[in-house]
Parts: sequence; C-alpha cells; structure tokens
Amino acid sequence: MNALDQIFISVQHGMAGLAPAPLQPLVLMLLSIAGLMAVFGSCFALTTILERKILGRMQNRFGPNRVGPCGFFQPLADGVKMLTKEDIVPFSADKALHFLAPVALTVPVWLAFAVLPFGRNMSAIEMDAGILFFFAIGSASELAVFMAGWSSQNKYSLVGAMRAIAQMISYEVPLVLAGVPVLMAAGSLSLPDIVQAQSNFVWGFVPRWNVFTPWGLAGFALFLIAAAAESNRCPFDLPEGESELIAGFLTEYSGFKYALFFLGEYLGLFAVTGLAVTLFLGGWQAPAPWLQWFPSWGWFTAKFGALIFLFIWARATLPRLRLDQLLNFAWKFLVPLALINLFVAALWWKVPAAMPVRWLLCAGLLVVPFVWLARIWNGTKPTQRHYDYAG
Amino acid sequence: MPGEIAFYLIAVFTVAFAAAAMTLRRLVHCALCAAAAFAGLAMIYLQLDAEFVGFAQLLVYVGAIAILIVFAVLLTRGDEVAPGNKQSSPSWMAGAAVAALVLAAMAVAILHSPSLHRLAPSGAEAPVRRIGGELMTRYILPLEMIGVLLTGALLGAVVIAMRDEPETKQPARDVAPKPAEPLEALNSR
Amino acid sequence: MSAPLSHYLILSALLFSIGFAGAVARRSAIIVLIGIELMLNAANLNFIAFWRYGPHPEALTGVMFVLFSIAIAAAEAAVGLALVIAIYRQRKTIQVDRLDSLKG
Amino acid sequence: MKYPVQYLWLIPALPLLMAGLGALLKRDQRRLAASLAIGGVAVSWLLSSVAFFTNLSAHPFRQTWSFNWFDLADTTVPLGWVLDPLTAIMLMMVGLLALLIFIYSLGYMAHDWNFTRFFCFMSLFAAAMLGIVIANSLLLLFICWELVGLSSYLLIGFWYEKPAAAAAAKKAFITTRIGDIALLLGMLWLYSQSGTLLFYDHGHGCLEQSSLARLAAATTVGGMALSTAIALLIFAGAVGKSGQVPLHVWLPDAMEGPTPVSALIHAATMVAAGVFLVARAYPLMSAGPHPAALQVITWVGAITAVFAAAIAVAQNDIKRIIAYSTISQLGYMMMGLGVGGVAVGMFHLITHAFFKSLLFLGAGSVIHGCHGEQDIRKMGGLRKLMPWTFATYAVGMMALCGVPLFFSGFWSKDDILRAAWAWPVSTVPFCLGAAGAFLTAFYMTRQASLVFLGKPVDAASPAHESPPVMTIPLAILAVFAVLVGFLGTPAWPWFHSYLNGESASLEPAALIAGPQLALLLLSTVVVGAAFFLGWRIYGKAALQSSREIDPMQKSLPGLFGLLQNKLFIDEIYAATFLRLNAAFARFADWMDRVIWGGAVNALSALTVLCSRLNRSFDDSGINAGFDLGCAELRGAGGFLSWMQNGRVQRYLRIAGLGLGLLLLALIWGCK
Repeated sequence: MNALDQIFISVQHGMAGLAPAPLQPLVLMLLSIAGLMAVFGSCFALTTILERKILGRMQNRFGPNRVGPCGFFQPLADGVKMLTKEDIVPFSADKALHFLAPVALTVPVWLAFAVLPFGRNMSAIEMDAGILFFFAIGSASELAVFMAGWSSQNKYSLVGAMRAIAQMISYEVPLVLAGVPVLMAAGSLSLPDIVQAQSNFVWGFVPRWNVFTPWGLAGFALFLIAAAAESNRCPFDLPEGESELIAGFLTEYSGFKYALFFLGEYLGLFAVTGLAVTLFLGGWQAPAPWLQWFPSWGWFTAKFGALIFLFIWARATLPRLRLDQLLNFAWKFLVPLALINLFVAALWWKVPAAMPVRWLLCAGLLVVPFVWLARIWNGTKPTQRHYDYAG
Repeated sequence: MPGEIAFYLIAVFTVAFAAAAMTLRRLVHCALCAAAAFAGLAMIYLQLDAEFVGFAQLLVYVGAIAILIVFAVLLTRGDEVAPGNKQSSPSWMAGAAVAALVLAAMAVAILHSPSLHRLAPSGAEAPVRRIGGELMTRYILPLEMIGVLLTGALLGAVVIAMRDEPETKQPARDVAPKPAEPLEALNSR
Repeated sequence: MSAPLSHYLILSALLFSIGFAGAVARRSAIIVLIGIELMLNAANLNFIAFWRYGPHPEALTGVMFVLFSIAIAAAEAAVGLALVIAIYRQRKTIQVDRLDSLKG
Repeated sequence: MKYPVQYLWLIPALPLLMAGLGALLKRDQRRLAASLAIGGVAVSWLLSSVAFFTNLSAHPFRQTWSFNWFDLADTTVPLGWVLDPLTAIMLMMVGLLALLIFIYSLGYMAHDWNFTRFFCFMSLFAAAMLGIVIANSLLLLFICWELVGLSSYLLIGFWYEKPAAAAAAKKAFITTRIGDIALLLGMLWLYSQSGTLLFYDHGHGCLEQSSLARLAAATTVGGMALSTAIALLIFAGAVGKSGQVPLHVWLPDAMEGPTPVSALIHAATMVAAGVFLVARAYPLMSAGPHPAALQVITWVGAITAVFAAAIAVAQNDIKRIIAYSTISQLGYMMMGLGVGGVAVGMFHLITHAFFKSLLFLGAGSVIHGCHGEQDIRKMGGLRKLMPWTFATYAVGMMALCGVPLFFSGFWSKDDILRAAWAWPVSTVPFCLGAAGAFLTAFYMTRQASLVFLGKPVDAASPAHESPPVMTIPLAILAVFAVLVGFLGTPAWPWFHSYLNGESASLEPAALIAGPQLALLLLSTVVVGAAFFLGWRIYGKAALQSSREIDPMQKSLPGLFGLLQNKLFIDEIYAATFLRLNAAFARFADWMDRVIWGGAVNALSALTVLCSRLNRSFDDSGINAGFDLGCAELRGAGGFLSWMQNGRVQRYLRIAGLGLGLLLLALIWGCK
C-alpha cells in the first residue's frame, strides 16, 4: 500500500538519482514540473472531450463521436487544427502586448499548481504561505486578460476584458473570504498542513473534513460559486459571451494563441478545483478509515473528478447571468455571507464542543441570513437599464 | 553564488521595467511595466527570505493597484496620445536634475556607510505564524488602524469617483457596486 | 543569498530616483502616482533589506512595517486614482501642470 | 464627589463620541442628532462641575496624569491632562456656554436642512475645545488646537453654498494657519531644548522650575533669551487664533457662519483659546529676569484693543460690530495677561465669554426676528417688538461697556486698567486701554440706539420675538453676565486667589485703597462720557425714519470712511501680497529658464538677476510708507506664495531638492 501510495515520489527520486549530485535538486524540480505539465496537460485534453460528451448526453444528443473510438481522439484533432491555423494579428493591434497576453495568462496558472498537494508528500514546493502564493499568482491573470483585451484595439475585446476583470476582482473577494475560515481552523497557510488538519475521524467513521461543519459547508458552496466565476465558467461566462461580445477578449485571437487561452482557462479551473478539494474535502484523505488502502493521489483524483463533473453539470443546467446580476450577486450576496461565515467559524471554535448546540447555533446563524438575503434579492424586480452606447 | 546571480538578474529586470514605466509614451504600457517592476520587487523580497511580504506585494500591487491604474487610464482616456501632445512637463529637466541629485546623494551616503559589505546573517526567516502572532498582539493597534484606514479609503474612493447623478429627483436606482461603475462608464463611450 | 547589503540599498536608491524623476517630470497624474508608488516600494525594499541584514532578524519589525506600508499604499492608490478620475470628470484633463487652481 | 484626574479625558470624549455618532445620522434624524449633541455636552458639563468642585478643595491644587502615547526608539512621547484652577474654570465656562448655545441653536437652526450636520460639527468643536483646556502637553494642546481650527472652518463655511461663507472659511483657516506654523515651530523648539512637552510633570515639565531656568539662561539670536524666543513663537500662534493685529482679518469675515457659531466659537471659546494658551504658558512667557515676551504681548494687546474698537465705530453690520468688539476685548485680555498676570487676563476672558456670547445670541435673536436682516441702519424700534431680547441685550451691552458696580465687564476691565496703570514699563497701554473703553461704550451706544430705539424702519417692521428656546438661554446668560463680575472685585478677589491657589478674604477697604478709587471713578467718567456722546449723536438720529447716511459720516466723512473700510487693511494686504507674488513669480520663471535650462550664459543671467531684483526693489520702494511690521509679513507671504504656484510637481521638486541637500549635509556633517 505504501509503495503504491508513494509510487510517483519513488519514481521521481529514482530518476533524479541518476543525475550528478550537485544537480539533483534541480532535476527533482524539473521532474515535478514535467510531471505536472504532463498530467494536467492530458487532463485538459480529456476534460474537453468529456465535457462535450457529457453536455451532449444532457442535451439529448451525441457528443463528438467521429474521431477515434467513440470520438475520443477529438482533442488531438482539435489540437492539430489549432496549431496549424494561421496566426492572425490585427493591423492596429499592439503587437508586443498581443503576443504576451496568452503567455502572461498561462504561466501564472501553471505556477499555481506548484503548491497543491496531490497526495501524501506530493506537492512540488512546500511553502509556508502556500495559499497566499496561490492567490497572489492568480491575481496576475487579470492583467493578462486586460492585455489581451486592450492590445486587440477592438471595442468588443475591450468591453469583454473589462467585464472579465470586474468579474474576477469581484469574485476574488468571496473566494478568499470563503477560504479564510479553513485557514483559521488549520492555523496555517500551508496547504499540506491544512490537509493534515483534516485527517482523523469523528466517532471513528465521519471524516473530519471541513465540509462536514456548518461553516465548512457554507464556505464550500461559496467557494465553488466564486471559483466558477473566477475561471469564467458557465453560468458566469459572460466576459466571453459569444452571442453578446463575439467571445470578448478572445475575439482577435486565433490559432496557437487562442489555444493557449483555452488551456489557461481550463488550467485555472483545475487549479481552483484542486484548491477546493484541499481546503474543504480533506485533500487526499480517504473518506473512511477502512478505505485508507487506496492511494492518496487516487482519492485526490476522485474528488477532483467529481468536482469537475459538477462544473460541467452546472454548465448544462444554468443559463448565463446578466452583468449587473453577476456583480450584485457577488457584492450583495456572496460577500456578506462570506463575512458572516467567517464570524460563524470563529464562533465555532469558541463555543464548547457540545455537538448539537454548537451545530444548531452555527447553522442557524448561517441559514437565517441566507434566507433573508435571498428573499431580499429575489424580491427586487430587475430594473430598467440604460445603455447609452446602443443609441 | 546562484543567489547572487538571481539577485542581479532580478535587479536589472526591476530597474529596467521601472525606468520603462516612467519613460514610455503610452500610459497603458507604463502601467503594465510598473506592474512588472512591482512583481520584480516581490521576487526580491522572496529572495530576501521575506516570503509573506513578497506574496502580499504581489497580491496587492499586481493584483489590485496595477488593475486600478489600468482602469484609471482607460477611464481618463489617458491612453490616447495626441500627436503634438508632449508627455513630459515643461521643466522636466529640472525634475531630472533633482532626481539625479537625490540619487547621487543617496549613493554617496550608501557607499560611505560602514555597513557596506555586511553579509546577511543566516537563518533569518519570517514565518507566517509568527507574523500572524505579532499582528494580533504587539501590532494589534496599528492593525486596527489600518483596518479603519482601508475602510475609510474604500468609502472615500467610492464617494469621490461616484458620478454625480444629473437628476436627483429620480428615486435612487439600484446602484451597482464599485467595480461595475467603470464598466458603465466604458459602455457609455 | 550573498549579495552585500549595499547592493540592495543601491537598487532601492535607483528605484527611488527613477520614481522621483517620473513623478516630477511627467505630465500625466497617473504616471505621477505610479512614480510615487515606486518611491514607496523603494522604501519598502530598504526596510526588508535592513531587516534581513540587521542584527535582529527575529524582531520582524521591518517585515511588519512593510506590511503596513503596503496596506497604506493600497489605500493611497485607491483614493489617488479616484481623485484622478474625479478631476478628469471636472476638468477633462489629468495633466498635472494644468491643475493649478491652488496657485497662490 | 471626587473627580479622579485620570478620567478627565471623559469630558472631551463625550462630545467627540456624539460628534462621531452624529456624523452617522441621516439628514432627517434631527431630533436624535440634537438630543445626542445636547446630551453629550450636558453630561460633560456636569462632569466639568464635578471636576471644578473637586479642584476647589483639592490639595495640591494642581493634579496631573500622563501616559505614553507612543515610543520611538528611546524617545517616548507622553500625553496627559492637568486639573488646576485654570482648567477647572475654563471647563466650567466652556461647558456651560456650549450647553446654552446648543440649546439656543435648537431654535436658531430649526429651519436649516443641515441641522444634523450642524450639531455634529458643534460637538466636534466642543470636544476639541475641552481638549485644549485639559491638555497637559503642548502636543495634545496643539492637536486639539488644530481640531478647533478645523471645526471653526467647517462651521464658518457651514452655509457653503454662499460664496462669501466659503471664502470666509478659507480665509479664517489660512490666516490662523500662519500663526499655527509659528506655534508648531515654537513647540518643536521647546521640545528640542527641554526634551519634553508636558507642562507639569512632577518637576520635569517644560513649565516647571528646572526647565524654565535652563531656558531663561540660554540665549539665542540677538542675545534674546531662549525662553523669550519660544514664548514669542507660541504667542504668534495665539495671535492667529485670537485675532490680534496683524492677523485679525479673518475674525470679522468669520461672521458669515451661523450666529450660534459666532457666539460659541468666535466670541467665547475658540478665540479665547489664544488667551488661554498664553495663560497656560505664562510661566514660560514670564521666565527670566526681563520677560520681553510679556511686553510684546502687552503692546500687541493694547494696540489691538484700540484699533479694533475704532473700526467697530463705523460698521453697519450688527454682527461685524460685535466681531470687532471681540477683537478689541481679546486685545484687552492679552494686555491684561501682559501687565497683570494670569488672573487679570483670565478674569476678563471669563466675564467676556458670558456677556459677549449673550450679545451674539441677542444679535442672533434680532437677526432671527428680522428675517435675516443684519444691517443696523435698517432696524430700529425693536425695543417694543422684542422685549426679552432688548432687556438681555441691554445687560450684555452694559457689561461690555463696563457700567459701574453691577456689571461684570466693569470689574474685569477695571482690573486690567489698574494693572496697566501700575505697569512699570510705560503708561501708554493704560491710555490706549482707557481710549478703548471710551470707544467701546461709544459704538455700543450707537448700535443699541440704532437697533432698539426709535421707530421701526424697513426690515424691522414685521419683527417678532424669538421662541423661548432662544430667549431662556439669553436670560440665563444675562444673569451670569451680571453675577460673574462679583467673583473678582477688588474687595473680594476670589477669582485671583483661586487661580493662584490661595484663599480669598473679604476686604471692602481695598475698594478705596491707593489709586483704586480714582481709577474706578475715571472709568466711570469715561463710560459716562461715551454714553453721553453716543446718545447725542445717535439717540436723536434713531428717531428719524430714514438714515441712509450716518450722522458721523456727515460731520467727519474722511475718518468715518477710513474706519468703515476697516483702515483698508484687507486692501493693503491684497495689494502687497499680489504685487510681491508677481515679483516672485517672475523670479521663479527666471529660475526655471536660466538655471535649469542651462548654465551656458551664466554671466548674462547674473545681469538679469540684478536688474530684476532692482526692479522688484523699485516696485516695492514706490509703495513705501507702509510700516515695517507689514513689510516683513509681506515678505514671508510672498515667499510662501512663490512656492505655492499650485503645481504639485514644483512642490515635489522642492521637496526632492531639500531631501538631496539634507542628505549631502548629513554626509558632510558625519565626516
């Protein structure tokens, strides 16, 4: 069991052992990077085809089914098409920024994977302030989006970029705030520590994951919603709404650069999903004591896959929001709830652990504002909006 | 030795982008270069073992301030460069001279200081846990003040930048929160 | 991790002077603000360098100071840029040499 | 009940809290805003009374309490409060007046749509003023001092939609700032010399013996004692705040604010803060064998007293007359401090606070009754229409003029005149003081006749009496305006003994001892003569229906015109400031083009410099004839305005230049 659990680590060290001693740290690092890029690169390919097939099933049609067995070579075909397409740069574009934007979007996202623990002892860098690193790196992608939108010198691109930035800024607040109670619970910013803090079981079988507390559950929901918005997933994908903005800041991109954006978005989704797993679902911990024989990275993958499926499902189910609804939802609903959640989490650790009372108190403190806020915002009629540019 | 090389690389990177941020013609380029310079500084902090500060720098400067600057550039149409419009103020030479004077003075001061060749003591680190502890005990009052200050700045910025509604009689519309505002302004272009 | 302290200080002085030159020589208020941010950052770098090279790195004073300074810089940038936008609305320009209504 | 001194901060903290709460209220929560403000100031007045009575029986009579505000390396910066007779008296006065004026404002501001904001600002002011009073540290005093200035600015400009009010607010703020800079310099200097800013600190404070002796022994430029130099800088701050010549210009304009503001801030408390500051720092002012600072204070005070009284004679705005009267009375206080010490000046401060706020509130009542009319030429006959206002106003007026025996102003002014008479340096201040007393009685007679006597004209005809919420505070103040005087008669100088920490005894014989009786008679005669003259000129005029032209204007047009235009001080300032500003602007232009542009033709640049300097000398030479004091002021102002061309980058550049030079100086200094 232990061998299986640590198989990747053993392989990595075994390979690094072939290199001369002074270079070994470097080789270890390079192997981590290569592993991450290989796994998540193929994960990207797999997800695109699975998403299309699942969406097809949910919409009562076949997905892609021509290329390869059951259409599973579709990503390869797409990739070949993308890479061989002509790279068009608009005449009036700011050439340098136009070139740099996809790079600036993709690189930070790859970096974010460095701190995620994918299994026991399996994180590329063990960092004291890991989660801070994650969010700090993530903030760079906003500038990349702006670069893309502005350098295209195209109104739709600029508007799309501005929408994307507004959305990312707005949803970053609830995203971080929803994660903070977990940090408080673990008393650390380091992701392996956070996973470790969720080991053990209550009464011998209920895992001590954060999602099994009132504040954890609420935080998990908030986190998922904000994560969907952060990675421009449906129902929050209006920055690139093809029907309104002809794909927003992506309008002027084609070929390989477009593929990079595409890759960057999916990788962003993977990274933030991995973080959700780590923060709320116990990371690589097994869900029951008698299931611990299964390797830790296996559990991580399972939880990860389940969450990705959830996102695909949401895409098939929910319609796209309007911009003002989107922002109001962030600032007037998610942020207050996240703050209340923060308070409840603090209360949770101060109230003596007499289980039912603590549960009822904290759950009540969360449910009441939730219902109240929901009623308020449900009750308001959509207001007439004036679009000056339309006429 | 690798540390030293890394430092010089980052230092050159930072200074180059800072200089570019101050000299380029288009404001958007300036803002982006400034963001790069801020990121370079964050790397220097990391290189100095101040992990937390480095990430905070990245989060605040690249994630927030750079975005703010970019928004401000777009909202004030600062990116539109008219052909005959000079970008430097009439007495820019005086400014440059004073800056050079300041640099010279500081350089002289630094080069004369006794700590010229001091090397870093090993083992210095600022663990997050200790920073948190200090913030909650010794620096609690400054922390509170910063909280108040940020709240005040937030409110103040919203109030200052808020557009004066032309007709005040109309009942208050569903006022969109701050990030929505620039968009509306943009839409109206 | 072996560059001497003075190199960090020189780097900081350079950044400070660049920021200063930009702040006094450019016409756009936004560049002036960026320059000021650069100057602040140069000061922060000094704090971190002195903390790292100082005799008491366990005291964390430099780190704390920089954290607070970053927070204040954020507030400053928010208010400053809001002012720039407000001024633009009022005067249709953000060139600092044309904003001289406080002329004595 | 004892009041522990370490809780003294509660007194200003309460109004401050109320100001904070008031700032959060919505515009239509008027009742709540007013009750918060009045409640806050009432409770802090009650606390003040407790503190006062504690202090009455306290032993020793001065208690202090201090704490460390913050530490900076080895330096600690302490703040603290002091409870001594000076504080206690001022606390009582400020608290009571603030309470009465707050109540009065309920009526006066009833129709204002910014009612809540008004009370918020007033509370802020009350907090800051009480803070000044309790401060045991020049630093804390300075902080509150600036807060007071800020709230004064806010309140003068309360009706900011009126351009005059906005301009007056700006003027007040900037003019007092000139004095404040001097105060700041004095404070820094004091700190660098004595190492502490605490006034009293168990023998280590900057106003205590050890430090005073050191300061008085050291000398600085021109052989002046260090203590004198610092004292003069601090006094410059007081000059700005208390509207002494030459920084008095802001006070009359400050009347653009609502009348309760004028009563509280620009008559009773804030302008008296300057006097209070001098009284607080009196040990410093009088340190050494030759306290030159006191002489300066005396002269400035005496000149202000006559100067402002003379201008008041020819004004037509009911509030402006009282404003100039305030300046004049503040001059008396300064003079009293200079010639007679703390008790003499402070006694006049207290009595003046009551009767002057009474007058202001009375004037406010008149304005309120006449629907906003402020021109006394358009009033008349209000005696019958507004009986309460008239009666209380008459009391205030007689107190101000110093009508013998029963009115407080008589005793306090007599005190000052007596001290001036006994002043060994010169008798001129005494004569100036007597002249001022004459002028005071004269202009008050003029004002009262025109407003209250005769038949109603124009605006006055539909006048009505103010509501009780306004007249009751008037009545209370009137009672105080009479009674307070008996606390400090020569026969029973309780006030003076209390301030000095002694106990008073009743000695009726002191009334007629020495020159006392003669002085009493003299001031009676002066006041009587002024009343008579005023009545002769204006009593009859009041009976005529139309008085577009003042009777004095008919007989003495030149003098009257001069006075009516406030001796052209504003115009002179404007002309000189502008002129010099232009000269310096040219200088700045030259700097930019020649020095920075390139030193290629340095020789010709030198010639240009010479010729330009020559020309600016010529320009100001033609304008000669203006006295030396103004010229110096002009220079300073001109220099400041050269630096203030309104462009931030110039400021930044100067700052950078300063930084560079400072660094270089430090480097060379270290070698």
